[in-house]
Amino acid sequence: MTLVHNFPFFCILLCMAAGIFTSVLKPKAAKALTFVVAGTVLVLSALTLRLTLQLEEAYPFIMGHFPAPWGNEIRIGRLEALMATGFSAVLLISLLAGMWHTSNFVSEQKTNLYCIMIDLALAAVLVLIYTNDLFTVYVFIEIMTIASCALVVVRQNGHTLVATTRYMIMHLFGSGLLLLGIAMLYGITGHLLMVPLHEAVVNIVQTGEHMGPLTVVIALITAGLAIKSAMFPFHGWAPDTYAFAPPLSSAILSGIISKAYIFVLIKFFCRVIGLDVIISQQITPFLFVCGVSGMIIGSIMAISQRDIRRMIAYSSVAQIGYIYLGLGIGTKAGVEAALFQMLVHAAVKSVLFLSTYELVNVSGDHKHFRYLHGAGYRNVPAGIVFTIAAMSMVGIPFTGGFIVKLNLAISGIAIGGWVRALVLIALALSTLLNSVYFLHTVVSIYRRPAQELDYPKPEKTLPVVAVALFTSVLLIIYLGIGSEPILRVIETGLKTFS
Amino acid sequence: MTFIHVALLGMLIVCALAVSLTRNLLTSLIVYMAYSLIMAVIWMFLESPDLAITEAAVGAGITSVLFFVTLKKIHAIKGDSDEQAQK
Amino acid sequence: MWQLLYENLEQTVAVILFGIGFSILLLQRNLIRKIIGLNIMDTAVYLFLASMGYISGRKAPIVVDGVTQTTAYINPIPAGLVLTGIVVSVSFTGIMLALTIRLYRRYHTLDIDEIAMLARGEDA
Amino acid sequence: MSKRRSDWESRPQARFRKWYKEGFLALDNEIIDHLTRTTELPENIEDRLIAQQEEMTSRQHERTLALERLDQYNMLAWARTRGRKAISRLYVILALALGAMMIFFLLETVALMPRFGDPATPGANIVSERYITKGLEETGATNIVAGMILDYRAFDTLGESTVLFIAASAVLILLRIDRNKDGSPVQELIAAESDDRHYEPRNDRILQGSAMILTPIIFLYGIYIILNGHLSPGGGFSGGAIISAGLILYLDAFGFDKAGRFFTYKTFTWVSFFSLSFYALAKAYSFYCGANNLPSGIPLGTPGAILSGGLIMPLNIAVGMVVACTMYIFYALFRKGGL
Repeated sequence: MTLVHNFPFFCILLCMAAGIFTSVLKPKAAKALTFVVAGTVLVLSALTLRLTLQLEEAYPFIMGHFPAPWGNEIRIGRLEALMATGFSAVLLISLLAGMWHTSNFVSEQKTNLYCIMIDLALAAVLVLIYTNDLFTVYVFIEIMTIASCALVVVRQNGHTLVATTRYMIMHLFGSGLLLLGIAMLYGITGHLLMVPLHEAVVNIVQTGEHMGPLTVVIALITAGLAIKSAMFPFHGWAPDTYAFAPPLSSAILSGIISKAYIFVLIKFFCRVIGLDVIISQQITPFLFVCGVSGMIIGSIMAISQRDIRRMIAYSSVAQIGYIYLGLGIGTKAGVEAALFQMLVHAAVKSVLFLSTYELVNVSGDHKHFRYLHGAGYRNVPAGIVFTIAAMSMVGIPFTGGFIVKLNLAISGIAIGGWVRALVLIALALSTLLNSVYFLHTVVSIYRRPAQELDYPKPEKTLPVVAVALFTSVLLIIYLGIGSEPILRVIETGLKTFS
Repeated sequence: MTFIHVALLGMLIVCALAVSLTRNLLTSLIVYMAYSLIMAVIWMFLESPDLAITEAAVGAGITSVLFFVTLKKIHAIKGDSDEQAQK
Repeated sequence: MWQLLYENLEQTVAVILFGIGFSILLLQRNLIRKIIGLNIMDTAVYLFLASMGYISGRKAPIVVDGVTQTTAYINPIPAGLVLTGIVVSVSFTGIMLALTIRLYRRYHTLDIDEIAMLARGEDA
Repeated sequence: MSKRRSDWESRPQARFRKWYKEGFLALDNEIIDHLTRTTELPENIEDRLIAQQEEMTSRQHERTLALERLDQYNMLAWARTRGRKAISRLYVILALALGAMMIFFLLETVALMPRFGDPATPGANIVSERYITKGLEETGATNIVAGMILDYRAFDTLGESTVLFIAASAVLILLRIDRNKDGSPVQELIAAESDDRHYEPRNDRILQGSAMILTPIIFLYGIYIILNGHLSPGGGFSGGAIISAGLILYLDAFGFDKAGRFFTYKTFTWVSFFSLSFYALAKAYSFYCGANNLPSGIPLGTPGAILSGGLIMPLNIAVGMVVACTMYIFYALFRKGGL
C-alpha cells in the first residue's frame, strides 16, 4: 500500500479533525481553515482519482485491524473518487463564492459553529461516498442531518426556524425507516458490511427463505432515503428550507448533501441488493413514476412561484426527479445517466443559488421577479453566470444539462415499449416547462425596469466571487463538451462498483 | 417467555398510547419517562445490561430532564402559572 | 399467523410501537408530543434490533471465568448498534427541544400549524 | 374570512389556475399592483404615474370581481368554507389508515422473520462467533460489547461521538445568546438570566443538603462505570450521562454562580476539544496501522485487570467526558442560553 492509497482516509479524518479543531479557533481562522480543508480534500481526491484510474479493481481500506466481515471498512473505486472530487470541487467553488457574505446571515460569534457544520458535513459526505458498511451509513447520515439543519437555522428568523422544524421532523422519520430497514436486513442476513451482505442476499434470493422481509427492507430503505433526498411526493420540506437558508447553505444543501443520500441509495441498490433483484422486486417502476411526476409537477410549481429562490428550490425538486428517472429506468445506462446528472446538478444548482444571491443583492434585497428587472446589468458577472446555468438547466447543447437529457433519452430508447414513450414525453415536457420558467427569469433580469426603482447602493462584488462563479461556469461547459472521459469513468467505475 | 415479560411489553404499548391520549403535557411526559424505565427493564430481560444502564441514564434520566426544563421554559407546567396567578 | 406473532412477541410489540409513534408524529400538532412520538419510534426500532440478538438460555456477553464458547453468550452486535442509536436519538431530542424553545419564544404557541401560519405572514 | 381568502389565493394551485387562465401578464400585473400598493410613493410624484396607478387599481378591482363571480360556479367557494374542515378530518383518517397499514405490513413481515431466541438465527454467524471466541484475546476487554464498539467497529463509535459534538454545536447555534463586542451581556441575556432566577429555587435547604450528599456518590458511580467499561456493563456513554446528571443536580441546587466556578463555556470547549481530538488521533493511529499492516504496539494487558484492553479504557474516558459536557451544556443552554 502506497501513501496515495491512504488519501481517502486522510480526507475523512482531516475533515473531522478540522471540525473539532475549529471549535477553539477565532472566527477568521475558522473560515480560513474551512477553505484549506476544502482545497486539500479536492487535491487529495483528485490524486485518488488518478490512482484509481490506473488500478483495475476497487480496493478496500480496513478501518482498524480486522478485515471485512468483522471490522469497519471503506472501499475506494473510480466512481467513489470521481464523486468525491466533483463534490469537493463544487464545495470549494461555493465557499469561494459564498463565504464572504456569511457575515450578513451569521453573527460573528457563531461563525465558528457554522464552519464546524461545513467541515463535518463534508466529512459525512465523504464517508457516505466511500463507506462499505451499512451501519456507518446510518451514523453519518445522522451527522449530515444535524449539520444541514444547523446550516439552515444559523440564519435566525421565523422562517428558518419553521423550515428547520419541518426538515427535522421529515428527516427523523426518514432515519427511523432507514434504521428499521437496516435492523431487518441484519436480522435476516446477520451482516452489516456490504460485501458479505450481498452474498447473504444472493443466498436469500436463491433459497427463497425470508424473501418477504427482504422486499420490505428494500422498500423501507428506499423510502427513508427518498424522504431525505426530497424525491417528489416527499419533497414538502425542500422549498422552504432551500429558499430561506443562507445562500451558501442552500448551495451546499441542494448541491451536495441531497446528492449524497442518492449516492447511498445507488450504492445500496448496486452493491448490497443487486440491480436485478431490485428490478424483479418492482421497486424501479415506483421510482420511475415518482421521478416523472417530480420532473413535471416540480416544474409546474416552479412556474407558479413569484420568489426567485423558491422557484430555484422547486426546480431542484424537478432535477432530483431526473435522477430518480434514471434510476427508475433500471438499466446500467440509466444509472450512469443518473450519476452524471448528480454531478451536473451539483455544479449547476450551487451556482444558481449563489448567483441569485448576487442578483438579489443589487436589487435592494428583493426576491420577487418584478424587482429584479435590470439586475443583469447592475451585476454583469452574476447575470452571465445565471444565464449560462439556466441554459444548462434547460438543456441547451454545450452545457452539462444537454448531455444528461441525451443520455437519459438514449437509455430510455434502449428499453423500448411504454417506458421509451414515457421517458421521451417526460423529457420533452419537462424541457418545455424548464425553458418557460428559466427563460422568464432570464428575460426579467435583462428587461429594462419600467420605472426607475431607487435601490440602496449594494456592496461591491468581490473579484474572487466573480472568478469562482466563472470557474463553475467553466465546469458546467466542461461537463457539456468534455463529458466523454467522465462518462467513461462512470461506466467503468460502475462495473467495479458492485 | 414469562408472564412478567409479556406484561411489561403490554405496558409499553399502553404507555405509548397514553402519551398521545392524555390531555396534560406534563402527564404525557411522565408517562414517557415510565415508558423509558420499562424499556430499561426489558433490556435486562433481553440480557443486554449495557443497554439497560444506558437507557436508564440517558433515556429515562437525561432526556426526561431536558423535556422538563423545556416545559419549564415555555411555562407549560401547571405550578408556574398558578404561582403567577397568585401574584 | 397469531402463533408466529406470539413467538416473535418482542418484534411484534416493536412494530406496533413504531406504528403508534408514527401516528403520534402525524396526528399530534403539539411539538413536544411530536418529539415524544419520534422518541417512541426510535426506541421501537431499538427494541426490534435488540430482540434479534437474544438467544434463549444464554447469558449477557461479558466473559466470566474465561469461558469463550459461542454457546455461552448471546449475540453482542445488536447491543452495540443500539448503544450507538440511543446516543444519536438523545442528540436529536436535544436539538428538537432547542428548536421548540426558540419557536415558543417567537410565536408563543406549540401548535406547529399555527406557527406555520404565523410565519407565513412575516416578511421573507 | 378575508385571511382565509388570501390564504387560499396564495396557494400554488390557485396561482397556477390564474396563470393558466391569464398567462404571465396577470402575474406580472399582480406584482405591479403589489409594488404600487406596498411601496410608499415619493411626494413629488408625477400625474402620469398617479393615473397609471388608478388604472391599475380599477383593473385589479375588475379582475377580483370576475374571479369572485367565477367562484360562485365552481368548488372554490366550497373549498374555502367547509373544505378546510373536511380536509383536516380527512387528514386524520388518512394518517390513522397509513399508520394502521404500516403496522399491518410490518406485522406480516415480523411473522416471516427468524424466530425469537432461536440459536440458529442468521445473526449467529462467523461475525458474532469471532467477537465472542476471539474478542478477549484480540481486544483485551472482558465486556464483549465494549470491545466490539471500541475496537472492531470503532469507526461507527467515532461517528457517534461526533454526533454528540455536532449536536452540542447545533444547540449552541440555536440557543446561545451572543454577547456584545466587549464581552458585556446583551439585554436578551440579562432578561433570560432574570427569568431563570425567577423560576428556580434559591437556597432550598433540603435540595442543597441532599445534593451535597448525592452529588459525590453520583460522580463516583459514574466514574466507576466509565473506568470499568471494559470489564463490566457500562462504558463511556452511560457513565458520562450519569456524571452529567450529577452536574445537573449540583447546578439545580446551588445555581449558576457556584457551578460556574468549575464549569464555564471555556471548560466545555476545551474538554470536548481535547477528548475528541485524543479520540480521533488515537483511532486514526490504529486505523492507519491496521490498514497498512503495521503493528500498533499498544499492549493489551491481562484480561480482567483494570489496566487492560489497550485503548479501550482511555477511549471510554474520552467518550465519557464528551458525553458529560454535552449533556450538561444542553441543560445549561436550555435554562438560560449560556453558561
